[in-house]
Amino acid sequence: MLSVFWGKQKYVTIKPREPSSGPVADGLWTRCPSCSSLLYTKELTKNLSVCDRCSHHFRMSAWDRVLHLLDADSFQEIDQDLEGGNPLGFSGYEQKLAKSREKTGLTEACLTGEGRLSGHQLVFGAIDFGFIGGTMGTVVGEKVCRAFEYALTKRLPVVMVSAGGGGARMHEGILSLMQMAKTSQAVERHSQAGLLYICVLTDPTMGGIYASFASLADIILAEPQALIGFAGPRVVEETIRQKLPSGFQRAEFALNNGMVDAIIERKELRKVLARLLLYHDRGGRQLC
Amino acid sequence: MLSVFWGKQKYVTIKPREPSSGPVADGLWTRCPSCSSLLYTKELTKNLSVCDRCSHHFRMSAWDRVLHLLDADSFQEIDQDLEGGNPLGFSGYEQKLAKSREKTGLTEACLTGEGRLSGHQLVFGAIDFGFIGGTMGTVVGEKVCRAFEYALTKRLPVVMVSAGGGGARMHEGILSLMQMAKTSQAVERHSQAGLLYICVLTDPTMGGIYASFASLADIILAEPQALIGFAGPRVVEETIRQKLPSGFQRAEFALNNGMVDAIIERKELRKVLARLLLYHDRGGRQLC
Amino acid sequence: MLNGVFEWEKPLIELEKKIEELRRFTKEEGIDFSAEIATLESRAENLRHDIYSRLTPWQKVMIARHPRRPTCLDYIELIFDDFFELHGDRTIRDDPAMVGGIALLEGRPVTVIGPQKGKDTKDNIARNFGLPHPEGYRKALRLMRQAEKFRRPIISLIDVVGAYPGIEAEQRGQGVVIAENIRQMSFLKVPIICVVTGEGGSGGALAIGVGDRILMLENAWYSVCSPEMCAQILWKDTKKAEEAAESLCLTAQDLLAWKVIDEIIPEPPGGAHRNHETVAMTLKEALLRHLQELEAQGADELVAKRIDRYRQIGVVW
Amino acid sequence: MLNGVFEWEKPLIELEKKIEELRRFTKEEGIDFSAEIATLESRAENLRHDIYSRLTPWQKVMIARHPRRPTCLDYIELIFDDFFELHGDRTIRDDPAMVGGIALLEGRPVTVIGPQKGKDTKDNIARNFGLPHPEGYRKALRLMRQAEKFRRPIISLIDVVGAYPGIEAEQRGQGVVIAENIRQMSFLKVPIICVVTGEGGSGGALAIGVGDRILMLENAWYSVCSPEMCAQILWKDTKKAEEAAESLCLTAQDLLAWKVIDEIIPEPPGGAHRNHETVAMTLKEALLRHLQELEAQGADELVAKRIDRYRQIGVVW
Ligand SMILES: [Zn+2]
Ligand SMILES: [Zn+2]
Repeated sequence: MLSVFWGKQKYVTIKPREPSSGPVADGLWTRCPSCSSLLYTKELTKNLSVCDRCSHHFRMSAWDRVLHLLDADSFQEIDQDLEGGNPLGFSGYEQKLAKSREKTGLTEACLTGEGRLSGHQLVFGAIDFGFIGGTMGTVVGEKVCRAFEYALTKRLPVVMVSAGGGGARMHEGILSLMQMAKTSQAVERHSQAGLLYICVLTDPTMGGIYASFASLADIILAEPQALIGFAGPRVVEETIRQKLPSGFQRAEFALNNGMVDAIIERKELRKVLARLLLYHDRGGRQLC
Repeated sequence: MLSVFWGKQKYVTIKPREPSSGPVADGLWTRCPSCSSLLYTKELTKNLSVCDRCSHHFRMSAWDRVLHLLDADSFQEIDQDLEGGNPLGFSGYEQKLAKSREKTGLTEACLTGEGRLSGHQLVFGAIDFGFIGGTMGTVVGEKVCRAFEYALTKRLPVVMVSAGGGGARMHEGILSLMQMAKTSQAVERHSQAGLLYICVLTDPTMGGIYASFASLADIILAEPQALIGFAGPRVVEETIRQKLPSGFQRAEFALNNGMVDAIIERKELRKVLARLLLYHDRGGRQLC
Repeated sequence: MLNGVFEWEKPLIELEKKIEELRRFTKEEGIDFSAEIATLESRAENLRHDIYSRLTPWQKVMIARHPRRPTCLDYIELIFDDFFELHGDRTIRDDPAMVGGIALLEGRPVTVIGPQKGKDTKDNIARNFGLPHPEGYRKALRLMRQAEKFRRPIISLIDVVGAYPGIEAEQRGQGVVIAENIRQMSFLKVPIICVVTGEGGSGGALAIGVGDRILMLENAWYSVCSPEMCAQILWKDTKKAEEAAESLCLTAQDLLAWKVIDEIIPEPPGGAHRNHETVAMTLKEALLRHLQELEAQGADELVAKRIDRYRQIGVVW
Repeated sequence: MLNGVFEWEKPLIELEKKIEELRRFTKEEGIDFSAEIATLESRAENLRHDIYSRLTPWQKVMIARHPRRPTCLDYIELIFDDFFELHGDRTIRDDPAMVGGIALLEGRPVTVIGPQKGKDTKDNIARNFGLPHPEGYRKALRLMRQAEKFRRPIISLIDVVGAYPGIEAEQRGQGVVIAENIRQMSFLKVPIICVVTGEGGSGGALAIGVGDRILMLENAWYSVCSPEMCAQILWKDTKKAEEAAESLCLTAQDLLAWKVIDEIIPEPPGGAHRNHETVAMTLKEALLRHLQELEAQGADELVAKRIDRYRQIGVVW
């Protein structure tokens, strides 16, 4: 029944550019916002964008996540041509989209595809913070949805790396909000088939992304110090009119509050994911 | 499969005595433990054992619950001949049982049967605090279980009035504990058939009774000021070595903490139960 | 807004006052002003139509927030024959910002849930201005699951600017509970009718807003977040809320065009707060009509159609 | 008890020390004591058998509480090839008094849960002396439901004197969460093996103790409550705990006779704390054996038999 939607799309179609890579900083040197060390950008990139002095985890682009986590040359992007417009006619939105496309080389804030992680076939998705703060508009919602539907059809596990700053994308109004329902339902249909979904919460995972598909994983991992929550810290501070406790909405806070299964350092992430995929490979084979 | 157990019982069989009635006090006058008023016992009984000065709800015997809540002459007791022994050979237990039987006219702490409430056919059960503190041993567990199984067979709703001070009955050790599993399972089998179960938490509902069938009702009502909890207040006080906040583990505390659907004064209880039964009668008829 | 009167309706209010005065004169002094009254009444009629048919999005937001606008419990009182409120999330707290229970709609049992704003300052503080904590959403979910067990339809009355953004709410997983509600509500095997009666803001509204029919009152608003928050996030200036309201396409008319909602429930001229009974009866009629349609469907069909409804949003525009 | 040595084993410990000394003499001084050593060893053997085959219930309670007795994480470390701990109840807190996660048992994935006592004072404070709050039980339930989704067997390692009796624990519904765990565990469609490894006290143990096989270590105890609490409730005197231990029939041998448990896992002489590896390997063998039997059954058969098992308790004795 759902397959009728696969062909039915009025998106403008463009080709994605060559993948960009490297951490947020462009220069030769990058200053660590946590310990203020001046880091040689090339070294930082080699170190998975983690400060080797204080272990601060810099944000990573969606393509860098693919390069870091998936087996070399195993990733096949899906739905790369999906591109949205400006449904509400929100002033300035088209320019914003154009700038983000140029900056990131992505058509939208979400990158999805099929690949392998330590030999385990899976569907992989990553949100790119560089694209309008990694917010979820209709195309991101649609791509997340299709990734889970693709995984359901091929009976594959899903690993998502989420980093959506503002959560839902304001510029698409109610249509953005509805993506929370759409993606949550896609996750649940995948889950009802007994398939595994692991989500890695990276800095930042907030609002509409946190309150939908990112929270509904079987296993939820988080990177150290990642900001995780529903309401933004500034909104909370203005509402309660008092200073926020230190560490508020950080991954460690979420772990203590029971919202996260484990905090994993980036350099361990690939190994941990491989272990978890292995556990579920065997279980699936033996009993299904 | 479960019917094999119905005939298989090695309980000693005795006939129950005539129902006793009246509030806990026996004399002509009863002092209210809450406002210290001296109340004429006959008047107190007529007032459903509620103090007319301060509204303190006295404990009620299981038979008085039947007289109060069910339509006149509609109650047919079931399993009244079930009686337990002293499986662990716990010293002094037989005498305790004998004394409780004499005092309450019941064979055990639980009274169950079929009856009508404002015309609604149902299975009704009540725990009698006067019988070893209304604790749950194997016979209480068995009777609760059979009540739910009886209701399942006849597709009837269940209303339970729980008042088990110590929760599980020490004197039957592990066998008492296992009644928590047995009764919880009986409740769930009844529930899976789409049938209604309402529990009225009366003073006191603690320990093993609270942590099993009493907590698993679709709708949980409580009498004002009833003590409701898992660990006894003295145990909590000794563990944390500080004074308990006033109102701790009272019905109002449970309501604020989200554990109870509503607190209902005794004089309203029959009417409220009738309304709730009505809601579910109609739903059942229209849609099942 | 002064004494519940908006700036833009002042000419009308003054006209109405004048008509009232002339009527009193006619009665008390015996002078006949009927011709003048007729003229003024026709002018008022035109003005009323003029004002209320051309409300800006921001004006609608204002009307949706009117302190005398009917609350969830008002609608429950006016629409249903009987209501028994059920409390608690069975986990941590009973949240007074969310109410729910079993009600009779023309004699048939339904489960009703909804955020509850206060009637006055004291009530508002007790009800946290109608901003639910995670336990409020958890209570709503518990009652919806109960409804599913007993095959009762669910009616969700939505009037919430957003889920409460506080420290404890974040600690107790506001995001997780919203996701969980959305997920479970999507697959409940009973008819669900959601009505945006006032404000519909963000995940805090959607957490009780996944259904088979989404109705919306004429002057309600529903969007990804409140205009204030949108202005704050995009332009770092809450004073640009009016501009944000324009940009967000948050009116019932907009949402009907997007097929995000199914029907607009008309309000009396001037807004629902002018006449609680009229809007409640209009809503009741709509509820009965949609319920009848939904109950003709099997549970599996219901769920499949519900999922498809959301699956479509954003695919075609 | 002094330095982890019980009063009643002192004669044996002294004898063992003497043998050790004679051995050293033989080695260091070259004097041959082999005949004396043989005599003493045979005497020690007899004494050991004498003491440990006739332990009183209270002595077993003491052994079950030995500070060096293996904890849940010790067993996990010794029995499984790999273990990934999962945290949190997704509601309010991660309870360090309850651990759980996915482990490999001879290469096959299982879900393991269990209360965790501390290894020293600091650890004990962090882990609340292994007394779980409601969120601990909720975490365990979450992991068990996850196991059900992925058809993983569940292994519950029970060592808990009871659910924590504190103000917040009561506020957050200790009773409700225990009932909910019992109810849901009863109907999970995967094999569940419960092992009482140390203490099994009250609803706090049963909340993770409903299963298809209930195993129990030789010196573990399991009852409706701790001997101390029984003495307190019945005789208002915790000093009568030893008497209560006698009355409660709480040993593995008693429970096997009642058919409440299925098998006793033997401990090395002197108790599990004397040799973690041995007891862990014995337990591992039993787990594998029972798992093989259970996995031959279909999910529905499994649940039906599980329910019948509890249905029988107390019907016939
Ligand atoms: Zn650094
Ligand atoms: Zn009184």
